[in-house]
Amino acid sequence: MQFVHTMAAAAATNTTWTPQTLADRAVDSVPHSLWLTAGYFLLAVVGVAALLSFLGMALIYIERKIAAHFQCRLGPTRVGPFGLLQTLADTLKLVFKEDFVPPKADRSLHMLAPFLALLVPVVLLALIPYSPNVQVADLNIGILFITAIGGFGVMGILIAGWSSNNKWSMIGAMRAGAQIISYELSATLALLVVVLFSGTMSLTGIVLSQQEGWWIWRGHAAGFVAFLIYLVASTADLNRTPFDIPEGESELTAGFHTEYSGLRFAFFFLAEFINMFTVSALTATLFLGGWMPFHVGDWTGFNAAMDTIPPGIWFLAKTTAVIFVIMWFRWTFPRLRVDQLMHLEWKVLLPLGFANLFVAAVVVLTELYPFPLGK
Amino acid sequence: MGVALGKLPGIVERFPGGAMAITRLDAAINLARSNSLWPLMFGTKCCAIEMLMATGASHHDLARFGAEVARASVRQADLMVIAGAIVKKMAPRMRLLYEQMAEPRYVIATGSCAISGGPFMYNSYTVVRGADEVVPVDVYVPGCPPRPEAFFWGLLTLQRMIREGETIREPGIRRKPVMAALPEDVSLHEIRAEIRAALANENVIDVTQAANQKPWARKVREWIQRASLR
Amino acid sequence: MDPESLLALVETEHPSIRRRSHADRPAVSVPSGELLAVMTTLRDHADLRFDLLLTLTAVDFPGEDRFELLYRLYSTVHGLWLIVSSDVPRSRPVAPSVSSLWPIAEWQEREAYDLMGVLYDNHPDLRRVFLEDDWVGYPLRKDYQDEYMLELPK
Amino acid sequence: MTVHVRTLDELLHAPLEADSDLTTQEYLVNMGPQHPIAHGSLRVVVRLDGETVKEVIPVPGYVHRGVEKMCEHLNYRQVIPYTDRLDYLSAIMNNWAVAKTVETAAGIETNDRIEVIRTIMAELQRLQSHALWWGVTGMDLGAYTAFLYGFREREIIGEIFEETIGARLTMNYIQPGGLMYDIKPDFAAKVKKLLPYLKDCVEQYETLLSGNVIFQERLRNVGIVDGARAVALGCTGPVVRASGVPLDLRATEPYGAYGKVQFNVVVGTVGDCWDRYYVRLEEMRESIRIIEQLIDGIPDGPYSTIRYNVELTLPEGIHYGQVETARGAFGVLIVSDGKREIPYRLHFRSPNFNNLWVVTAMAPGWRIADFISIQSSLDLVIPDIDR
Amino acid sequence: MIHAIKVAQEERLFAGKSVSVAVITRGRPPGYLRVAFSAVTGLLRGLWLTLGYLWSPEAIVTRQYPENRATLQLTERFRGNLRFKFPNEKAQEDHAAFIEQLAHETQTHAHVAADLVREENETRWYHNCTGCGKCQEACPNASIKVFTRQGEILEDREVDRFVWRLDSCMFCNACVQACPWDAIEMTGGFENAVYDRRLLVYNLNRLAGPRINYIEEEENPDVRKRMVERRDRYGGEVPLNGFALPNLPPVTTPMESGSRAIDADAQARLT
Repeated sequence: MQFVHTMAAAAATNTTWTPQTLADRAVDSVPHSLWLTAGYFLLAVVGVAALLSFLGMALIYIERKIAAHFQCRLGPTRVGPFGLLQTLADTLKLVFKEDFVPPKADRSLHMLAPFLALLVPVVLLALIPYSPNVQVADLNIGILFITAIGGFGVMGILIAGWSSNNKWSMIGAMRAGAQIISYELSATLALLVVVLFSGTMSLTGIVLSQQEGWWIWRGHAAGFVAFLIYLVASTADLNRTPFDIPEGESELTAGFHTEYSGLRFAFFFLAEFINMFTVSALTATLFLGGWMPFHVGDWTGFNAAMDTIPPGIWFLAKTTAVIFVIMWFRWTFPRLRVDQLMHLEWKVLLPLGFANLFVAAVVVLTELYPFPLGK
Repeated sequence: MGVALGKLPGIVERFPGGAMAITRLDAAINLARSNSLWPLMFGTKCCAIEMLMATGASHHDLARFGAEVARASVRQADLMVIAGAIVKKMAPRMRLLYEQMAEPRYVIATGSCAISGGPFMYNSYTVVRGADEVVPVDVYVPGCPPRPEAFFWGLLTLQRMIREGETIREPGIRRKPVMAALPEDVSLHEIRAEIRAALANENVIDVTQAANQKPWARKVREWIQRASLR
Repeated sequence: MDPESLLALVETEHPSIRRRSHADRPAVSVPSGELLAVMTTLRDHADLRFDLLLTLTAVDFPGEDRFELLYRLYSTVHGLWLIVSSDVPRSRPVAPSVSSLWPIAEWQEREAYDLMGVLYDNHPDLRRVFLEDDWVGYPLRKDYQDEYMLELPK
Repeated sequence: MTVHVRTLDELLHAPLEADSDLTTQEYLVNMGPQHPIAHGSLRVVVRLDGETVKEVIPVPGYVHRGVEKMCEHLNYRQVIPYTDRLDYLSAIMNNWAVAKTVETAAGIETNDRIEVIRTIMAELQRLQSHALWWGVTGMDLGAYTAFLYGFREREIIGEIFEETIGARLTMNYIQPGGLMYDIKPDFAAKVKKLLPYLKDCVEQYETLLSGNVIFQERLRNVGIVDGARAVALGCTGPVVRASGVPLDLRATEPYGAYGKVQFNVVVGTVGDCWDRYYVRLEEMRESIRIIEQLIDGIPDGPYSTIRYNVELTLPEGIHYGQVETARGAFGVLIVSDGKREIPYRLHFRSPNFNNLWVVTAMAPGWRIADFISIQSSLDLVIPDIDR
Repeated sequence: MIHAIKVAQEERLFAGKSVSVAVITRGRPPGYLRVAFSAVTGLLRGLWLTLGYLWSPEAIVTRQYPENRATLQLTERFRGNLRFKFPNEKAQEDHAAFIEQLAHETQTHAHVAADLVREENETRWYHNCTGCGKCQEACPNASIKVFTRQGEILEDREVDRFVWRLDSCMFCNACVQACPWDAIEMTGGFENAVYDRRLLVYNLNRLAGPRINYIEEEENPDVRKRMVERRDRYGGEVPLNGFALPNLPPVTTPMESGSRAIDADAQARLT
């Protein structure tokens, strides 16, 4: 963890660094002993794994409770106080459950796919500025990195569907491929709007550029529309209702993970929720000011009060709000059909995204931006 | 069994205190398993409405037990709730579903049809008289159909069995308690010691073996073989 | 149209039919050779227009060596009811299919074939509907034997 | 003359069409017998080209229990509990069909009280069934919350059944010549309290699903079948009414207390999934209207006109009675030999068996997802198909 | 609503009758902007509805079963369990004070004392059944089997064992309706889950003997005692005793003490 902290500190002080300096600093900051390095590495891995599973379990618990209250019921109550240990029990059970590979499946790919699916959201977690000083890596090409790596996420699903040797999995994987690749476009267009506004691709840079006000409203209509587009497109990227056609239960039993059991299925489950956190965190960072507190123009007293809340809390609150909205969608809307999904992307969101980008460009060119909030 | 569990007891028990650790681990695993029973969406008849849908609905809320994660995929389910009559045409398919489930897997037979053929026990040319002719059943929940509460009671009964049942030393060997609960209005004298003695021998089951002894197991093998030859 | 004039109308169209007693609605008995012709008339005649085939089933009379096919027709145009029955010999239970007139008959006939063993000629897809293809026997026949089946103790 | 009998294997192993220009091939998938859309255990073999449905082969029989054979060994009272287990969501109405047939055949009189209570119970059950169907449709289309709202109302109506009948699903309530129990004194008050709540619920259903653009797009103009074809395919109930045919036995051949009340037969105009959906929603409103008209004036009288242990023997001949259940015309055909108190042959005309086959006409050309909408818009109860 | 839905009432001639119908028609598809607007508002209204439920805890309708066991009240007509009516039972139950005293005197726990009292007081189990077998006739699937015996005092046959198969009962209430003596009833008990399905077949009666009024007419306590005989829940001709009911495997080690000998005759009667 010390490693992580040093990296974060480095990130905070020096925002223009290359992979070379990254490596130098990494080497400088740890003791020059192979065993100790290995020890720290192991510690970091265990720490990150623990953190991730905690994050996943917490999100799953929240989802179950929120869903229950949407539906006039209670949700888990019997394992631990308020059912808090429910997801822990689920995890433990899944870990010790039989790990099954279908006889005619492509064994190695079948076993690899869940890890690939989990990899992408975890890598993206490294880019997110959680607080002024807490960020694993602030790349100056952050947005580019996100779009590049984010597009890779579909590989895990495709491989899972293909290697399972099951028709439902295959259909699900194909649907997921088509869907995620399509919606990546809209998501990217929405990101570009923010890049235009802030003039940087570094995520910390983007957060800092929102000091005067968050892009969701400071970017005129363009910022708000980009936020909506990004919300919809990222929900689609997550394969969550109303865009959960890759695993639509009533159609494809369980879609691409039909043949997965035990730990590997748990990885898909975890990946979905970590992905949700990542996407929500990105949304908060790009449009809702990241760890910036909420300020209203001249209200100095109010602003000072807001400043007392630590930035980490602000970040978590915003992320949670976005997560809630995504969950809210899921527990309200029915699922789209596959061609309607494509229709929505290619005939509605994509033209809207382009138009929006154009508007944003006009806003930036004509220097309608920035205008101070509340005046 | 699960990841890295096959040889774990053998290795750990060599160290001092290993046996104790394994026992503790057993208790933890069994506790987790008993509290995370994800049912398979499998219902054939009226009981499915009560067992799989009404229990999950707001008034009864299966989610309280952590069991609302009904899986459509067999691989991810722990609990097969046999709700409804099993007919000869369905029996091999149900057997196949059972075999596709990942260990440990539990079966609850709910309603008269699934327990004994029930209303269709006599004069019916298709109904299998009891799901236990097809798959090994852990808990029977009688009723026609049982109330959702009765199903919850069955679930608690199953949880009790899981907590006491299996160890990672002998995976697949399951110990069932003799009585789920003392029936109402009945004194201990009536549930005689003999019943306990008589049933105690039979209630230690090797699940895998018991499964293979069922009449439909052979039929399913033949059926799969025939299907795969095509 | 009252039952009497309905029966009279059908009789004038097809003199070979006989009225059938012991039925709760107007009923006629048709020789199986003429079944299709009678049914065509019943469906297409402007005053009849029996367009809904409510039930199609067969009854086994082993003592009399016959299956009685029962068709229950309803006219959604005129609100008329008619029961058509036809006998086929048990030894050679072949009847003409009416699935060309009422598409639903395709499946109702498959059910009758499946459970009673009545064979329908010119049926587009005659195969078992409920039971598996390798099932031996026709369970709704009165003389059906099944070693697995238990008799209800009385 | 030889009759060719086919097998399912023959059908499924027919060569699949391969498109010569592209290297694509059609493939078969099994929806069921264990599949969420099977709603029980119906197997539907679907021939697909990519996502497009080319052909649908329903293969029922996974809960075929041979009830008709069993009924040849049971007396008429004992038949009634078995009708509960056919279309279990319309159990009371199924009971009524048998009771009605036996009453007409044996000449048993009933009184106004019995008929009014039967009608109220049947309409409550129709409401329950439609609420459940609404929820399940929501679930099929991915809106899980709708499922729970539908079930909430089902449970609330079910409480009235539990109190009056003592069962939640398999009622066995309507008996030849009367009812199994009388209603409780506070029955009318409880039902009256329930009706405004149910009206409010229907409005909520409109908000949550009907008004949702995704839901509308999933159903609108999908799986169209016109009235004449629906009748020829033997459809009854909301399925045929959605195609514009006002075939409703409650109106065309009034039984029970339906002759005394004002209600509309709800019909659609297009005959697509949306019409089938909306017809059921409107029917819920009509059912509430029927109950409202009856609940205030339940006449006095005994709840059964014959004793339970009396022997029921029907005269020789064919006896048929049918009622309008939540899914269409449920008929009971009894062939009696006039000698014994058990039927010589008993046949159930099940609405679901006859409604099922319309999918073979509706689904081809649509996507898998539309097949889901189509099948859930038919509201099938599988044990009633198989009997 | 994106396309307007109209429900119009009209009279239509159908099947030779005038039927009042409500026709569902939809308006013409509106323009692109209107569609977009109503699509968004429709989605928002749905979200608002679910949010309303999230914020109102009073909307939660869940009954927490195992937690509410003590307070759970089923309706009196609920058909969950068949049981004998024991007219004296209520009076015996009221002897709580007596039991407490007994427990105090014998230095045991109250439930042991209660068991002792039950063992002693056979009057508690006097029943209404005459063994006429009407219920057995009414049962559609032979879930009830009434074994009768020649009475000690009475010339008529009286109930020996009333075997009920909970594992196949369909709870149709036919037996209760058919009973001319009001001897059985359906109660709301539902906690019957077992690990071994043979435990689901058992005797309902606790005493073999005549109907309650015959016993209570008898003044002599010795004769009274001779008129009845104890019957256990799992004693006698139930499968736990080595019997095979149809499709019910026998226990491999049958009970030996405390139960009647198994005769082939009885087995034949059952199957």
